[in-house]
Amino acid sequence: MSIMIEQNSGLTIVRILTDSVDALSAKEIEAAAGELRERTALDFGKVLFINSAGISALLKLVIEARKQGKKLYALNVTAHHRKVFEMVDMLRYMPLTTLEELQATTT
Amino acid sequence: MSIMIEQNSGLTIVRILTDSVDALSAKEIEAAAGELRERTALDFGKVLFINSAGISALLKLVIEARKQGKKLYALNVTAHHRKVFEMVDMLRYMPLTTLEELQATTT
Amino acid sequence: MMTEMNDIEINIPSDHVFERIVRDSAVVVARYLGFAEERTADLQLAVSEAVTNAIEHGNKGRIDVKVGVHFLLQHDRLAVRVIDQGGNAPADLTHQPAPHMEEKLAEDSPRGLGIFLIQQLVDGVELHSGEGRTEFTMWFNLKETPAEEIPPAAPGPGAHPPPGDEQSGEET
Amino acid sequence: MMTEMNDIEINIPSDHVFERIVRDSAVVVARYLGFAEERTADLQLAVSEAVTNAIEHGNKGRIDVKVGVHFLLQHDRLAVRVIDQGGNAPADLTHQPAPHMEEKLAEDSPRGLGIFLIQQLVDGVELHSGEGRTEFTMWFNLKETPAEEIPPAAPGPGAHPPPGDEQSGEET
Ligand SMILES: Nc1ncnc2c1ncn2[C@@H]1O[C@H](COP(=O)(O)OP(=O)(O)O)[C@@H](O)[C@H]1O
Ligand SMILES: Nc1ncnc2c1ncn2[C@@H]1O[C@H](COP(=O)(O)OP(=O)(O)O)[C@@H](O)[C@H]1O
Repeated sequence: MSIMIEQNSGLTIVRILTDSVDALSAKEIEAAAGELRERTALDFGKVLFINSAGISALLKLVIEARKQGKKLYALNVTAHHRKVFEMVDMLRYMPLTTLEELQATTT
Repeated sequence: MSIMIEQNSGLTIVRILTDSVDALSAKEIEAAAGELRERTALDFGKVLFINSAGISALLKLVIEARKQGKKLYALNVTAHHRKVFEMVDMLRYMPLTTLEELQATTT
Repeated sequence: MMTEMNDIEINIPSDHVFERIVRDSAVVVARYLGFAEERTADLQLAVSEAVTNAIEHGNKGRIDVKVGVHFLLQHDRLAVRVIDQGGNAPADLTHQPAPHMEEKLAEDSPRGLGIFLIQQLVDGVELHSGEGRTEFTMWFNLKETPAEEIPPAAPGPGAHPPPGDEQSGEET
Repeated sequence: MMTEMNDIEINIPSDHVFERIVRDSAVVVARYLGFAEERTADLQLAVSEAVTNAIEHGNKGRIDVKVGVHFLLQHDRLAVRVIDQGGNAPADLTHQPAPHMEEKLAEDSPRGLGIFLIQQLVDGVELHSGEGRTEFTMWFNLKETPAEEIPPAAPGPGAHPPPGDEQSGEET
């Protein structure tokens, strides 16, 4: 199992449990599309590697969130992955935040 | 740096910091031979891999401890490494113990 | 002077599961060369992208067809050559524009970021494709050079372009 | 029926630093085959020992001489073949007795545990050595069989003994 989903009122936390967001884990990550709440935060705390196949899976979540008018955030992103996300302009659609910040603004 | 040495009265703790006790880290592990106290405990808590080149380094510590009439112990050994140590009869010379047990019997 | 005595060669079946072998090997090579953590991560990602393309687009996921990867430790750079049995890579492959994310988000299955990422991460790329074989070579200068100072040099004598390649090499 | 479509081949220079590439690859292969954690660790250790021997005793640490490693995913077993350019392995190599630790402790530099460990960890070994080439093959049955039930079978058709090998294969 590559992800674990925690549902709170209006906030979904998708804990990515695999160390690699890549072609192998893409399907399981895309599956989070069915679990989006008002706001969904992807927790990258355990992730050591992300490649473009993994980014494609993340983009599918971005697309689904947009369709549903919901918001997507990223938690615990390493400096390297932040750089990669910036290269492909991902942070525009999945801004970095912290759990504290999200909880402080719980609706 | 592959090891960190903590000296207490009569007890040396050799923390093995490398994840692999192998040909590459052997020299640094052997260097602990100069730091043996009455009792010396090797802490394998961070060790994920041990091969025979690494065991050779550990045997050099056993030899040195014997020469000096000192005692050697192993801490935080995984089930797999315990099995390997048993295969080569290492535990006779470097018995498993815990820090609590060692401290309870501090001389 | 080139030395190739430290070359590493890996051949894997065309299945994503084995891409990880190459990705992990890149870390060992980077450690050997004294790469910093960030540059190690760059190498790992670039290698992963090239191998993924070789598996998917070159060998079309046929598990019985191998992807070859050579780590060539040259005097002033690391070259990583990824070889597949496709020979169908487009000549302009190494000129990917920056992605238009809004366009990608209009697609069902947004892809097409791999080569762009490689271009951002490596000091040079070179493509030879044709006659049932694609060789995609990336290199990393060992002394880090600001991107604008990299000369548009011809590939060194260690680069061994295959006979009969249809496209000439170039740097990003 | 043998299938070798999933074979993985790795060639590394004879330096201990690159042994790790093989060791890490073994983990990927073990995961692919669904090995449990303990058996994965066994595979990793056996492979590490064989590669270390090929580097040290076969190629004598000459970094410009390669050690070859083939992971052969056969229908009922994983074979790992380690190849060096020595050809000087003793015929009785695969009959190492249990170590006498007291004797080892009388030595300055206690060694000689590698082959013994391999024998404990794998389901079979096979050695071909001569004419400047040693092939040391270990295998792991995919269905775990208690050691005493393993038949002393001849190597399967996938084993490819090289022409002109001087020693015949055998199981532990
Ligand atoms: N090794 C290759 N052989 C053939 N075509 C390739 C190869 N690598 C890349 N391509 C082509 O270049 C395109 C862009 O590749 P890339 O940027 O990695 O995106 P993606 O793989 O997600 O499509 C691919 O869709 C493919 O058509
Ligand atoms: N690939 C090889 N080529 C030549 N000799 C070998 C090879 N592998 C092992 N040997 C011989 O077998 C002996 C025992 O090997 P091993 O049990 O691994 O212990 P060690 O390598 O610590 O000496 C070695 O000392 C060496 O003489």
